[in-house]
Amino acid sequence: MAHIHLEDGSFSLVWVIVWWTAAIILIGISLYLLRSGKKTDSRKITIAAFCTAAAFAIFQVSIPVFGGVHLNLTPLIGILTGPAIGSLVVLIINILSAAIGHGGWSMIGANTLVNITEVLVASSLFSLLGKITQSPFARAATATFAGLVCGNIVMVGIILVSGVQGVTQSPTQILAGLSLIVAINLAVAALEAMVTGFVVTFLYRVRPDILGGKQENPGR
Amino acid sequence: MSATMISQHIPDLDLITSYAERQDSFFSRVSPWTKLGGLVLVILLITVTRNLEICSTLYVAILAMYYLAGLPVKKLFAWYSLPVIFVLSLVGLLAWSEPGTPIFSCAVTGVTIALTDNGVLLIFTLLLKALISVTYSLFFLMTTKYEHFAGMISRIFPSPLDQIFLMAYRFLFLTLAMTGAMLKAVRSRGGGLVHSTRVQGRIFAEVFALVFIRSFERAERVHKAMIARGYRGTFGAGTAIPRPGLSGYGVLGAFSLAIAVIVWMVPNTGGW
Amino acid sequence: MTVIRRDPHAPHCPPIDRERELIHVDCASHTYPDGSVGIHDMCFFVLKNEIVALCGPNGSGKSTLIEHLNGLLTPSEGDIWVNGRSITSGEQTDLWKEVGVVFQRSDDQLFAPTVLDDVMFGPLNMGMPVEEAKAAAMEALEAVGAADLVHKLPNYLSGGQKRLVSIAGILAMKPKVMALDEPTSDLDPVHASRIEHLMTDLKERFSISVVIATHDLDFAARIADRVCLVKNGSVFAEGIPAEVFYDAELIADAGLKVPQIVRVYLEYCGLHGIEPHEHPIRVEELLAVLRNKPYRGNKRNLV
Amino acid sequence: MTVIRRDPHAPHCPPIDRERELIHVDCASHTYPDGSVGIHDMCFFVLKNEIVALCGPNGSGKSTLIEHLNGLLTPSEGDIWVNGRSITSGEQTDLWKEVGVVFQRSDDQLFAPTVLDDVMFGPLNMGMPVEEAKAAAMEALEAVGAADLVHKLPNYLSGGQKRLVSIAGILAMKPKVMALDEPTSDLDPVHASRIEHLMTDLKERFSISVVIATHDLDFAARIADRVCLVKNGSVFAEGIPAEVFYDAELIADAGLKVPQIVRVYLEYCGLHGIEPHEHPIRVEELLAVLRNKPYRGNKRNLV
Ligand SMILES: Nc1ncnc2c1ncn2[C@@H]1O[C@H](COP(=O)(O)OP(=O)(O)OP(=O)(O)O)[C@@H](O)[C@H]1O
Ligand SMILES: Nc1ncnc2c1ncn2[C@@H]1O[C@H](COP(=O)(O)OP(=O)(O)OP(=O)(O)O)[C@@H](O)[C@H]1O
Ligand SMILES: [Mg+2]
Ligand SMILES: [Mg+2]
Repeated sequence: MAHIHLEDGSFSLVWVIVWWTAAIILIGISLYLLRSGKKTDSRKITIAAFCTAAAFAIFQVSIPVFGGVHLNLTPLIGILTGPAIGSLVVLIINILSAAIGHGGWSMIGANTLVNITEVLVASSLFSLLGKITQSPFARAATATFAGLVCGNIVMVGIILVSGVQGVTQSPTQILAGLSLIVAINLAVAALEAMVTGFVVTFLYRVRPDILGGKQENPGR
Repeated sequence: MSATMISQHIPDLDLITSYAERQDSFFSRVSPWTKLGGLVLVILLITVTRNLEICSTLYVAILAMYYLAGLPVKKLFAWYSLPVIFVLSLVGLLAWSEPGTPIFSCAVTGVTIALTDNGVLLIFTLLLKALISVTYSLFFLMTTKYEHFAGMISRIFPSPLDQIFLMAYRFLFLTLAMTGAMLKAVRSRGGGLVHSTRVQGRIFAEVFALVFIRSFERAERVHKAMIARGYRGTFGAGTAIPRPGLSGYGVLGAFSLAIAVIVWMVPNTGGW
Repeated sequence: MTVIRRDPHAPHCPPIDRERELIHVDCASHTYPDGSVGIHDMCFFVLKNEIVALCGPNGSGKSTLIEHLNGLLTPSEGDIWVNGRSITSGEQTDLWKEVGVVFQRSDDQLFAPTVLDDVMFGPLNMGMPVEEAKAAAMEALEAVGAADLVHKLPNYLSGGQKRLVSIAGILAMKPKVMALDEPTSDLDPVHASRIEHLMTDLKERFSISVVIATHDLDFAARIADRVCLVKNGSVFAEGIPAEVFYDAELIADAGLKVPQIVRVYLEYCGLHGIEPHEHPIRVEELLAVLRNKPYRGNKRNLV
Repeated sequence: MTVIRRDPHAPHCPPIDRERELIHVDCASHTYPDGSVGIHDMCFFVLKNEIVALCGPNGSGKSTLIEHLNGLLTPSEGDIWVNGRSITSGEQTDLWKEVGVVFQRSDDQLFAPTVLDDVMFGPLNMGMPVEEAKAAAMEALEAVGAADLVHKLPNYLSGGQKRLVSIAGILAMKPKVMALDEPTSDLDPVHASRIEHLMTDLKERFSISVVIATHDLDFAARIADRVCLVKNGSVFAEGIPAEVFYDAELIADAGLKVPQIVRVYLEYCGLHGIEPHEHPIRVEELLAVLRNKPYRGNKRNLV
């Protein structure tokens, strides 16, 4: 959910180019990793495509709490597909979102950076936590929340560094303004952590193989 | 009206695509590449300018194109709601205390903050820019055939990004329909109406988990079906995309020139 | 009784029997956002204690009509009355308690972690305490013959089992009307006949009216009290199966094919120079006719 | 010719006719990762130029067998020979060119942006240049009668149209064997009979052998040259439809139900004291029998 909900024209051209370049470099690294590793696994591609579609579809659902909340489930994508494919998936989701007006085209670079942070943090924390706790709920919820917190930090950082065109406030003033948004984002992040926790728990019961676990003949 | 919980304020992909397929206005016949070039230039222009007149003119022009193409204007305004909220929620916070003549002020825990004329102008300009981008994007989507988009995707993006993108584009319709159907099923048994946040969260988590699981299983089956026809990690969209004509290049060239002139002449541009 | 053909220009279809009428769809139309017509000038009713079959080709609007019956979709024109109250007025928020819908794909319907959770979902939403809901769920599962599945995960059930569980999920809420969308399309004959018995059971034991959308005319012929032929989004003719299925022109009009039994009987009559006025529509009935005496195994009057 | 029942303890099933045999499944077993048995000791063959129907209840292993035929799954035990080469040895990587599979759900099969792209996908993978692939695709679409859909989006097709397009996608690759999994389950009678004609066309015009998995025995009876009954993951009996469907015990054993035509005929014979040796299995045949002369409308010998 930690999305920069800035539309086109908010950043100046220099910063648009900077964030786009940074994102393209990260995507390039992901592509390189994917292509150099063995042969490209066509099954992974199909699954990534479906994750993209599923995440986008879920974003369209408005959950009737707090007057309607939309979830992005970016950390879940990280947990399910890993960092490399996850990065590609969030790029595509951002392009699709821009196409329907949710976030500007020039913001895709910055948004992708934020989402890649979430993907990276959530997926690595999720596998790290596997050594500490067995509870999929705890692992997923913690990883998700941490991922979203980091995403928020990156988001605030990006806005502070680039500034919003026309806003003449000092970084401190901007930070004060942003803190409110961060607070709201964190509340939603808590909800998203809970939902991701449930999703992963459910996945563990029904399709443990998706999460890299062993299928142990459940309830047949 | 439908009772599903798929949000009404989010552009409906089915609707967008069916417009793109059915429309046969002048704009539908313009080369998709020309329209893509136009998108890049529009975004460039609103990135470098802060001039209200230029933004207003551009907005009116794009809205006129949208209207002339026979696209649904009422729907467009409904779809504006989220972008507008995005702009207001962020810039609405930052626009306070801009230098200028205060229009409205209030005291929050001892600190007085004021909304000045410049602040209002800022909000207004950014809002306008957002609407320009949204309107042009939807105009682009709704006047360009799906097969042409597919062709552009397979030409622009490197593998395997293009593969994921192309398949995701097709699967989107399936997952949207699936999500919609599941939510309908929840609704038809009285779910999702009155409950605690916790219960609500759990029901939605279950539905979302299923969307992912089904998507996974679907992906596996689709992949099998592709393997059964010899898939080895590459497929492309075969449709030829109409190239821009002379007039297409002309329009793009003129637009670029205009941007150059604007950057050079008009104040409040070039926010380097 | 004869087949009633609906006048496509009639602006209204008044209720025919207010006493017995549970659902009355009065010239309702629904257009999907992308402009495709789901139903158009649809007139349809459901009486107490009957099994109605909606028969029509792919894309004729059967599923769309069914989603209107419990308010998942609302008509853009026309009106729908359930139990004497209009659903378009918006005051009807508990429609789901009265009309249960079993969707075309059971996969869409089962979302809870276990079968029991899923079947309990409706009763819990109706405000039953957990224990009571559990009892209702178990009862429903037993009624459909799937009590042994109670602790399984819906994901691991076969197609037929999923169908049974999704029917149980609706049955547990004890609605007045149950609408089932193509309940037998992917089932083998044994599972299908189990569902067939369940339908008649629902009517006889629980006094639930049943609406079934199907394009399997043989199936419709076996269980329906009344058949409505759907084409291009509206019911254009209806009647008892023995009449409807013997009207070859009507069936061809609907884009369907005459059931096998009917073909055999008609040819048989032609061959032996018999006047075809018996109208058997089920195998048992045909056999009874071949034996030259009316079949008495079921309670339906053969006109 | 009689019905052949397979000895469940036979360790092997040797090929019966090497010359004509396209596919030979030799006692293959497959267990899914979660431990459920897909097929077990399955013996099955497909000859040149024939239509084979796999009939069995839900979960009997029909789909699993079909996925073995073109190597999507490989048997954990036993062996499968296609065109005289073993698929388990791993040397057979272009199996998909010889055996085409149309899946149970056509939505799973249509993934490309447009119908043309989708039908061209197979030919392109076979190494055809684009123009040639396009021509092959158009030809296939014409053969199934869906040439007008060529520029549509798969998403906006009806169920029946999707099925036709997914068949075209396989047909365009001109395989030697085509396996279709429940091709008519969600289609209305008109669409279904179109597919039915297509099947016989495939055999007669293109000399493609066809394998069909179905639990619609009436459908199998109408088009199959040979019927294999599947239960618990193996073919336990097979024969020509006129024999298999007249073996009531066998059908009950398979967990299926005797087709309606058969029931009518048997009762009719019993009634008139006729020896039931004609074995009609299609409506036309039954009618011919009722007319007291053998039916000559099709080329099948009624034993
Ligand atoms: N979600 C939707 N969006 C747009 N159009 C739809 C949608 N659902 C159905 N339609 C269209 O509405 C019409 C009626 O469809 P419906 O699903 O009600 O038919 P049906 O009789 O149930 O067919 P089938 O036997 O194939 O299930 C069709 O033309 C279909 O294309
Ligand atoms: N992907 C899978 N994972 C685990 N078990 C499976 C899987 N697919 C099928 N099975 C199991 O294998 C057995 C055979 O299934 P299969 O799908 O081949 O049956 P079928 O004859 O095609 O049934 P239907 O008529 O319902 O399509 C069943 O017991 C089923 O539960
Ligand atoms: Mg339907
Ligand atoms: Mg199957």
